[in-house]
Amino acid sequence: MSQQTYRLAVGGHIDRTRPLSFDFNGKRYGGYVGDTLASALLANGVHLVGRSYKYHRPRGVLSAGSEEPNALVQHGTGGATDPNFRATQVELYDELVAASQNCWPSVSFDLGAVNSLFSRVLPAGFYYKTFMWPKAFWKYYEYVIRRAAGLGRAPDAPDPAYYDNMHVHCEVLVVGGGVTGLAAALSAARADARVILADEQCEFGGGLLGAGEQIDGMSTDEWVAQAVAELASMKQVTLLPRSTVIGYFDHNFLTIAERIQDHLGPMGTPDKARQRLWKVRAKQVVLATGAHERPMVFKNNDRPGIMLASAAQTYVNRFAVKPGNNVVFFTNNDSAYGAALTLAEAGIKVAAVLDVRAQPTGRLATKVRDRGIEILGRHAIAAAMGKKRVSAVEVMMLNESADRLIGTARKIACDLVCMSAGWSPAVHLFSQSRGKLKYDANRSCFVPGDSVQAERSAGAANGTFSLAACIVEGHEAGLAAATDAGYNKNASVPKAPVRQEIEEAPVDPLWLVPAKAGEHTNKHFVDFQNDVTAADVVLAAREGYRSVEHLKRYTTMGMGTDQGKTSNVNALAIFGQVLGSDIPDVGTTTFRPPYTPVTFGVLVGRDVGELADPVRRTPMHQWHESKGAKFEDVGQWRRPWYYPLPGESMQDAVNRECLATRKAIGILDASTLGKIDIRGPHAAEFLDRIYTNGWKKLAIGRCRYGVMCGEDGMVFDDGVTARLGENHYWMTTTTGNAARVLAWLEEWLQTEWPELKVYCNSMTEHWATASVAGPLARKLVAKLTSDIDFDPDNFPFMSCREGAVAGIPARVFRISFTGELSFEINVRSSCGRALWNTLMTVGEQYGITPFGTEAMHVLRAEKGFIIAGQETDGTVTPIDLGLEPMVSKRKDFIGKRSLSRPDTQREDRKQLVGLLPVDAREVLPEGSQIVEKVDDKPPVPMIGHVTSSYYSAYLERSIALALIKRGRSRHGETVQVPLEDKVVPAKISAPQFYDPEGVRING
Amino acid sequence: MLLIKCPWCGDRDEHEFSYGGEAHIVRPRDPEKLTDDQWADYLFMRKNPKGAHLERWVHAHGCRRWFNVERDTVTHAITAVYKMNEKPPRSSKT
Amino acid sequence: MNNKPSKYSIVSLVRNALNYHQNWQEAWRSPEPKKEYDVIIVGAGGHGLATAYYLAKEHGVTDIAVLEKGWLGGGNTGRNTTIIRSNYLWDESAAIYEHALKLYEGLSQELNYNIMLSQRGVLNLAHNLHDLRELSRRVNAIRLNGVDSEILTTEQVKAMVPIMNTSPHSRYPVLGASLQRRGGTARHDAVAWGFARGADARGVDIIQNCEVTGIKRNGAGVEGVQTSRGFIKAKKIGVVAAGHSSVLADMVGLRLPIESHPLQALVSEPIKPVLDTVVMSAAVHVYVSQSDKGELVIGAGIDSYNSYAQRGSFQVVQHQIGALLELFPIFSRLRMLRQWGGIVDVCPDASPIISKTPIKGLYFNCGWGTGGFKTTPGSGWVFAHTIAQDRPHRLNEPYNLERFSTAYLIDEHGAAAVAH
Amino acid sequence: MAKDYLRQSALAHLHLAALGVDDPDGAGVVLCERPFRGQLSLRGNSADHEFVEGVQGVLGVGAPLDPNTVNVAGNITVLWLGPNEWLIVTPDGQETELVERISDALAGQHFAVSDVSDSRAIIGLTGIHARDVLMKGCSLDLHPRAFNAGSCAQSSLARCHVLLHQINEIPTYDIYVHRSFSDYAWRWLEDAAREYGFAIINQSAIDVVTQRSTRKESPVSA
Ligand SMILES: Cc1cc2nc3c(=O)[nH]c(=O)nc-3n(C[C@H](O)[C@H](O)[C@H](O)COP(=O)(O)OP(=O)(O)OC[C@H]3O[C@@H](n4cnc5c(N)ncnc54)[C@H](O)[C@@H]3O)c2cc1C
Ligand SMILES: NC(=O)c1ccc[n+]([C@@H]2O[C@H](COP(=O)([O-])OP(=O)(O)OC[C@H]3O[C@@H](n4cnc5c(N)ncnc54)[C@H](O)[C@@H]3O)[C@@H](O)[C@H]2O)c1
Ligand SMILES: Cc1cc2nc3c(=O)[nH]c(=O)nc-3n(C[C@H](O)[C@H](O)[C@H](O)COP(=O)(O)O)c2cc1C
Ligand SMILES: [Zn+2]
Repeated sequence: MSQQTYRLAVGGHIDRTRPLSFDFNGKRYGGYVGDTLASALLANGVHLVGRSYKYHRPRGVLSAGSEEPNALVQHGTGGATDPNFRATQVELYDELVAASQNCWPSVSFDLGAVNSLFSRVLPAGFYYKTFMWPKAFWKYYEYVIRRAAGLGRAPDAPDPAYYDNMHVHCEVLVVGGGVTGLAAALSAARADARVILADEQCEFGGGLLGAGEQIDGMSTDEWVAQAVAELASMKQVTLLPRSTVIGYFDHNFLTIAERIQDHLGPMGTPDKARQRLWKVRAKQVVLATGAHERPMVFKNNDRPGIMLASAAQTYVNRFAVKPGNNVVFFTNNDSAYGAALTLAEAGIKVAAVLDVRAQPTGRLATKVRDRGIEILGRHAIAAAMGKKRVSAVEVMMLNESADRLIGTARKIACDLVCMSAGWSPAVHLFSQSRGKLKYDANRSCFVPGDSVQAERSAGAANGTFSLAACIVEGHEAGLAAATDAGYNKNASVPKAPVRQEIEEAPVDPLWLVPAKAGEHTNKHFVDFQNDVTAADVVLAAREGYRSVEHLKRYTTMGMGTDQGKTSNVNALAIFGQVLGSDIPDVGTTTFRPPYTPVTFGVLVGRDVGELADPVRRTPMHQWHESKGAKFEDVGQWRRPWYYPLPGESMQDAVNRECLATRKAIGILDASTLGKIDIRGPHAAEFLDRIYTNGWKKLAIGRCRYGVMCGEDGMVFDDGVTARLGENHYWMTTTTGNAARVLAWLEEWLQTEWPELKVYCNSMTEHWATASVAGPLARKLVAKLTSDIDFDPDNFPFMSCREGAVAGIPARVFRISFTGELSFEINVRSSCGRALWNTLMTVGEQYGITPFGTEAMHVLRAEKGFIIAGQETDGTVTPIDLGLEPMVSKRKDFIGKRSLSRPDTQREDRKQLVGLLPVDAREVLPEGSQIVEKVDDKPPVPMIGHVTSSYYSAYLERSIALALIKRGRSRHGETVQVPLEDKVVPAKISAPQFYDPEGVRING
Repeated sequence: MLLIKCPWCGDRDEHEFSYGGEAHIVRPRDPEKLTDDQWADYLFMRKNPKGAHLERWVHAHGCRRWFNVERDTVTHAITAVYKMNEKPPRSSKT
Repeated sequence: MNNKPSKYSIVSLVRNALNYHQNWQEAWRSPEPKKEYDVIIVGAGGHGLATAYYLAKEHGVTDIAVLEKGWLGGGNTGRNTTIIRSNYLWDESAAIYEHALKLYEGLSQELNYNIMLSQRGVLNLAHNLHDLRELSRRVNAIRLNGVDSEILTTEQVKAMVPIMNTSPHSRYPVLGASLQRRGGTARHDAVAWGFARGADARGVDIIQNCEVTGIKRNGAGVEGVQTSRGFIKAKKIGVVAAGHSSVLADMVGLRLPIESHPLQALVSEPIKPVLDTVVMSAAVHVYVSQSDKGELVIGAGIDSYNSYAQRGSFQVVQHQIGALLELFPIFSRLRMLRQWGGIVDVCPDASPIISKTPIKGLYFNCGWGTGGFKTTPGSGWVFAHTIAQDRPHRLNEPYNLERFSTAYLIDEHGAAAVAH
Repeated sequence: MAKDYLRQSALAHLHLAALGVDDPDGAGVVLCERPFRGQLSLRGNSADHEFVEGVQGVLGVGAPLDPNTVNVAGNITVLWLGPNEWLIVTPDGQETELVERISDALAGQHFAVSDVSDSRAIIGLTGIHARDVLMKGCSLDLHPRAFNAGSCAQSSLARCHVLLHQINEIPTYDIYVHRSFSDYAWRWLEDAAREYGFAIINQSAIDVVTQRSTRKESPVSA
């Protein structure tokens, strides 16, 4: 195992008593609990971590946080591997395995790097300009391009982890647990508001963790510990470390992705979720998300060993790692001087500090100077040397206006370059909340403008960079948020902490280090991950892509996994320079969720596998299962499709089920049908308006079939409705439409006809329904019933009775969907299974046979009964279906007016017919199209299609229902049905094939 | 996800509700008397404004009541909620 | 005026590389608007730009301005899931979508701009018997209309997309699929940019950051448009404003059967290729393909409410990703990189309006809703014809405004459910 | 009323009785089915005195008029479902008679009362993490500052519609879920409860256990 030669002897937040070992690119290394993969690699002197997307340039660690564009790794193995993990965010655990990605055969020797040789022919958008000839070759070009696509690899097996979701409400959500966020949370919580504090890092403290300053005479570590302890002691506070607020949506709805077990690796507990998504509805939000340091844009600024100044400081202070031995700083603001001091104190040689500003005057700069470190005013790095690790920098003077390098170049050897081009507040969530940014020219950054939602930004996220001011602003924001949420209006903000404020000199932006005379900016990287250079930005502007959004899409700037956190502002500033526009006029691209990428798994939570979507079960479901039924999905219901006996094919089973029903008794679980109880003095009037036919004259105890349309006149649902009392009806609907029909009725009642006194209640779930059909059905039910008179005259077709069936109170309807004598027996759901059992046991002597939806479909098709959604598709009127007699002329009903529009009156509309293949053994596939004659050349005019088609065992032939243009006037004609391999002639007929006179209905 | 104030149940998440489109489209009294164009107007033509929109929602997974909402279609800000039999807020043009 | 652009090719790339790409010309100019044009096209989305291009190319009309309130291609054209196919049910649809696909097949060469048309096949999955029946109805109709389409069994689907969960025990079992092999994707931005460059080269003025705020009428006809950059006269005005169509119609007191809804999409982080076919499931509202850059491009359903916000709500995405993981369990650990939304103009029959209006010289092309990227060239082609000739082409005749009164609707809901 | 042996609860197929314990020692979440209660749907105009008084007369307690509240009198519980809609819960077997008594009392008025006893399964949920389990699938604010013993609400839990009734401050909830969804709801609850350790309790023991427990705030739902 390699030694951690770059580990400092003391300090840091790592736990030296808990050493860990891990594997990177097949090599073993050591680290400690508290390390990230990045800090551990740096501790081992590993700077080359990955390769860039397009040119495969060697890349190292740029940052210490979630803004990292370069150090992306493939983490883990097998089904639990993760592509594109940022090494700077991966917490080290024992036996962690990671590898560089997008390189082959290895990160050190990567063949893809040949692209780099061609980089000059591959500027932004090159692919739009080539690969067009010869035309047929594009697919080969694309094949090659695709092989080069992507960064890491997807897992090749299902995810072993599970995920969780959690809804939560709070008065104040504080995003970011740096000093600002901690202060805000304290103030809000002290006012008794329910507070959630979320931070994406494993510890609270934010920038303070790397800073090493003093607050109120305490070390920053002590200050943080005290704040966290107080928050933890308050029960109205929820602390969420390792939790990234990823999205800020409408009406203060925010999502937080918590990484519960990622840092434990495979050692996590299987009973706990890997990650959890918090769905927060916050009354108020405080955004204390800090700021991102910007890189400098100079030649070869992407070499491993070149990093952000604050990151280097964090590696020293928080991780006790020396990122190098000999460092050159390059800055345009004072914050880098703090880092320089930290590094110097850690024993790292600071070779020089280059400052864009002529005379750095801040107190920190003075301190650095006092240590005898060379500060070079108005200097810049002209280029970095070294390939897989920076080895030196070439330093030159900037002219007065900083648009030219002048003087002679001086070479300074180094193994680390720390850069700081100023800070960009993390305004992502503010922007997602729809807030508009404003540009602050003094601080050279975009800051939040006016709030649109109940939200406020504070601290570095608000462009406030001094520690003392951050604390004050945090407290104020927290208290104001609590107050606005209705909590403790007279609490006060603690007085400003005592801390010697460090005067800072203003930042002087230098967006692009000019190329040396005769050179170009095509190695000046702006977007590291997508290899976008300053030259690409210039090219986009030259070619007319003058909107920042065009710039983004043409160059792919900001479209990588980091979404340009460190690069966007640099890019648009350079773009502005080329176009001669001010930065605020150039504007930013749109900030979109998520703040950092988030697993699909956590978005979905536990709604996977058997919980992906409910499966609705009837009270008899288990019986069907135990009999080996095959099921079909109908909406969320799972209904028995057919019940194969051992050795039976589907067709065998369906034939048997159909014949049994026609000849003896079949039994169907009809519990899924919608049942709606309709009551009130205006119930009949209401039904008159809903259905196409009339309802007022229906006698009590009788049933009627009805069809309902949408206002467009198209059939929407159908079913039988019974009149149970003077003001009491019982409507049935199709299985799939049960909820929609109830909602439809309520909508009309509540919104359009509030004067109608009607109440509708769903009874679907209260009742279980067994439908027994067949010539022997009466025998069976009569046998099980003593208090209903089954005599056909006393219990005629289309009527209903109440009584006890098999000892269970029941509502029995004599209606029929099969054409046979049939009774629908409804009992309370809890008794459904008992009823079914009894019917099966007692029915055995009559040959009772359970049948599924397939047999039901055959039986009703033999009768020409339609199924809404099969014979109809939203373009079919009741008249098309031949139901004209049911369409009232006397009253209005929903959709009536639509039936007299020119197109619904057209003579050649498609109408429902029967279709009999000339070859009686030929079962037409449903969905077949029907033509007059088959031409050899398309398009072939189609006159209709097959809606239902089966083999009818009873009729010993195939039958079908179809919608055919002018069909009703064409009975007897022959049409053609072209199939894949042949054309089947079929004869149009009336859509009733079985018992057209309806005798069988009486048994 | 919107937060909608049901006039009865108070603030609830959008997913408890179903949307019913533009409000105050009154079904014509005597449809048979309308021309095809007038009927098409009732059936299909919608204001679809950019800005304040009067619309209907139903608290489908709650109290099952329909009610009206004034919502800005650009910002999604809800500026009024009123029951079916109540008048729209005066600020909005109907 | 003709702006002869530099020809794009590998040769020109190499030549330009020698001088560090200093000599490339603008792909399109950014001219100041003139006071008057023969034709004004409102909306520089793909459809508007294609309309201008074909007006110039096919009809010799070159005095055209395309006015765009933002940046060209920034509407739905710049935010769609790029799925292209022509497997629609009704004859009218098959004709126009197939016409568009054919134009697409030669578009890179025609525009001298590589739109990266990738005909890698589009699968539409069936998860229940009802789906299967509808699928076969569609495939049969499509084939009789002369468009390629076939039905695949579950096993064939598995062979084509091995990473799909085709287990019969899945919550959404795959019972079969239809496949259009000529379907696929194209680079959305390139389609807009290629048409813009082509139109510009033929003299069309594309004027960005120019919002139309009013349409001035002149008796029974039009006189011009009020814009954020002043009044511009025009003899004819073609409105191709997608989600904003109602707003434009309102300017002349027209009412449209259009409602604007948010439609979302999202991408994953880029990964090495794992999915070489476009997979769509209308039943569970998932549409997914993998781009040539490596990200998975995933489409969602629309939000139910009207909106001009260009963003949708979180639960829609959540729901759709749930279905995605049921179909592709190995995607669980992949990560969403970015989600966004567009404003789609939804028509009651899920078919477009490409029509004259009661106002002379005013034409509307809208209602493409969730699925108009695939017709960009076809739509521009017929709309150019309609404007130039003041009468529809045979292909767009059925797509008139009157159909809402006559009820001659072209109901593509089945094809569209939310179709891309 | 059918004989008891003819009846089956919604979750009978899960054989919960065989899995149930009397003392769910240490479990953070405790679940049971509460089978067989009378449930009536009542519709009527709450602005109408005659209706309100008629109901009060029969039940001995008024139908709650405040949204999302519950009135309890003796063994009758009335839950608010909507401004003209309530669910009356009675001991098993009393529903038929109660329908008749209400119908008689309100005769002549516009109202609707129906026996819907088997429409909804009832799942009892308690334990110090009970609220956390619900929060995983329900967007209501269930914190004691917003939802208490005596509160009820219709909402969704994961992918099904539920009626929640908080019984006491432990908290204990009755979750009413449509019968056909109850299998899904139960499996979902078990899955959501797994990280807290859960036990299935015998339905006879749940009231004893909940009375014994002292009130403890769980960490997440604070
Ligand atoms: C998320 C999503 C996924 C989609 N997926 C697919 C898919 O996979 N396949 C498919 O075929 N289709 C898809 N679509 C639909 C497709 O994107 C659109 O139908 C198509 O792009 C519309 O093109 P367009 O040119 O008409 O509209 P747009 O590109 O929206 O152009 C309209 C332009 O008009 C401008 N405009 C509006 N008002 C004014 C005004 N007053 N003045 C000046 N300019 C104005 C707008 O700024 C805009 O640029 C998808 C859509 C979305 C949102
Ligand atoms: N001298 C300078 O120019 C300068 C510049 C910047 C910051 N600073 C210093 O940094 C500190 C700023 O304090 P602060 O608290 O405002 O910021 P901070 O950077 O200390 O804390 C912000 C925290 O927010 C977290 N965060 C960001 N986005 C998040 C998200 N979406 N979800 C969850 N967590 C997220 C980060 O992990 C971080 O911990 C002060 O000490 C200040 O002096 C100085
Ligand atoms: C097909 C397609 C692929 C995309 N790929 C990426 C991508 O790789 N990275 C990225 O950041 N955005 C990607 N986007 C999203 C765009 O960044 C952007 O969100 C989208 O064009 C909408 O614009 P807006 O977010 O600026 O409103 C893609 C968009 C589309 C349509
Ligand atoms: Zn409500």
